[in-house]
Amino acid sequence: MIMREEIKGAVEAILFARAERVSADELVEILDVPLLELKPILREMMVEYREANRGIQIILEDGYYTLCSKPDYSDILSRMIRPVKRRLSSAALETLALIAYRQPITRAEIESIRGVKGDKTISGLLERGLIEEVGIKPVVGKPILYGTGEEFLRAFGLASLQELPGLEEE
Amino acid sequence: MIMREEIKGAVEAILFARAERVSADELVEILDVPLLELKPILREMMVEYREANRGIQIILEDGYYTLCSKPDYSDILSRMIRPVKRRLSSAALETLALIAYRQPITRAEIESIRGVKGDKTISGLLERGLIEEVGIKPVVGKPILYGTGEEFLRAFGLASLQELPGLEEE
Amino acid sequence: MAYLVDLEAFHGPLDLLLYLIEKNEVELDDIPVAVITEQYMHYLSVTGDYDLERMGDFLLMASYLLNLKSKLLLPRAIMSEGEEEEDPRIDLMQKLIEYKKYKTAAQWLLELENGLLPRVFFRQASEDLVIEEQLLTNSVSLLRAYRAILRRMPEADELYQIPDEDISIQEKMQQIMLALNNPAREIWMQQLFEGISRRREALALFLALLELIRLQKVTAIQEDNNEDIKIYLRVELSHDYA
Repeated sequence: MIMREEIKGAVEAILFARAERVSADELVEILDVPLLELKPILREMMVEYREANRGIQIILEDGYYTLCSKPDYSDILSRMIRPVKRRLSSAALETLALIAYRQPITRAEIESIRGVKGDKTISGLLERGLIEEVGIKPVVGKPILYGTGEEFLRAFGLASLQELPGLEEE
Repeated sequence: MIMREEIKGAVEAILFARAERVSADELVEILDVPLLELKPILREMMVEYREANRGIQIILEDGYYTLCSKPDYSDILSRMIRPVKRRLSSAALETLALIAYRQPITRAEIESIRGVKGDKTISGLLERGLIEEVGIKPVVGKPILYGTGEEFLRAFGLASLQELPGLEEE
Repeated sequence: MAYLVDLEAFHGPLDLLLYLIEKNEVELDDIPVAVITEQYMHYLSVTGDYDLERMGDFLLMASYLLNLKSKLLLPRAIMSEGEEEEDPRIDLMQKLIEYKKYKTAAQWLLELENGLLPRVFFRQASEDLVIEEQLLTNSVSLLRAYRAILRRMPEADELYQIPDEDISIQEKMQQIMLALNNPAREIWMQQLFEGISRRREALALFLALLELIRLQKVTAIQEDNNEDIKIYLRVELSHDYA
């Protein structure tokens, strides 16, 4: 029988090694520990990570657990992480912002708010996994609906979509 | 002045996010803490990671620090690397079938036979290693020729291309 | 020039308008389309940057502004209930406010990306832990997919067995001329196509016939709607065809 502390160690090892989100079900399967037993352990771990000597945390989003750095260290880390990725153009950022806040949204809606054509920008964002096709709008023409993709939270260092700064309405 | 516990958190965050070895000098530079002060903190951390509830550890090699999972969990981690089962879409299967039986073949030829555009399908198959670029067709436009890739035989459990089922109708 | 605007830095008419308004350089009633256009022409002549796509973007922007101006100049239509049509400036103002919201949000994203706002970092998945992908398929389903394609495209096999060079329209023209080398100097069109089973060959023959008609070497005459078409030789056979 695996001990409680060992389960914690195992969970940390799994989340670290996977480097991607892992569902509770998958943890149950890998660890062979019932969900009812695992859930409180995960909660306990999330609290323990709050201590000052820890630089990482577990975030829970949509039933998936992910290990990431604490926001307290964002300036230190952004200094360190070399910008290897291509910069996003301001057109891309604007389009992405629209999709992030208004998802699901069609290309026509994006274009009407931005006042310019955006096919190229959208396909660029799709290619990078920052957005994805999330459905079809049930109107004439059956336009594709876009939403943020898996890469979005990673690229902008957000623990969840709820962390997007609020848009104050004037 | 940054506190001892905060330094620990920062080191953990750095080693986590970097995902590769970091030298002591680099840590000194990033954290702006003298090496003499940093060394004992790192030693202390390495001891702390030995606790049962930790799944990761810091290893020191050649003056470089790396964060990695503990060997204690290697069997659990290997359980995690189980194959993810995925189905090929019918478009992908058709395209792959064409390439397998007609190789080498250009994209235009595939599209003309299937009667639909196939850029996405082809790039998906390329990404998975099921097909690869095998040459250039010496005609106007110099189109790329595709053939089956290394992954193809493995995925379909074939010892060689000769083992592809014959085309004669039953 | 009154307005020195770096046109390249702007992304669309709303972006440009927002900038001009915020700098208090223009009023919505008086958008300097001519000046902006002049500056753009100047920019083009100096840089020689004739990027068609960007020029298209500029045209779109200029026409948007012109449309707005014209709406402001024209007396507003009186609706049936006696209400006035909505002031286009109100619509534009709303658009600008909406656009500005997302421009700000885009700035946040940029700051998040660069760590200027508190953010978290994720670990790059290490290469040695690739999740293996197992395809739920087998070679039989592959064959089935291929057969399905073949059934849909009966011509497909043939298409690839005949090299393009095989059928030359020039040759087909010669063939038609030879077929007309009979005492009557005429032939039913259907006769020309006898024995041709391949679609590409039939097409080549037809194109050859059209070319001969264009060159006025032959004439095609259909006496009646239900009659077959007859091809007549118009020129004397040259030694090329004999």
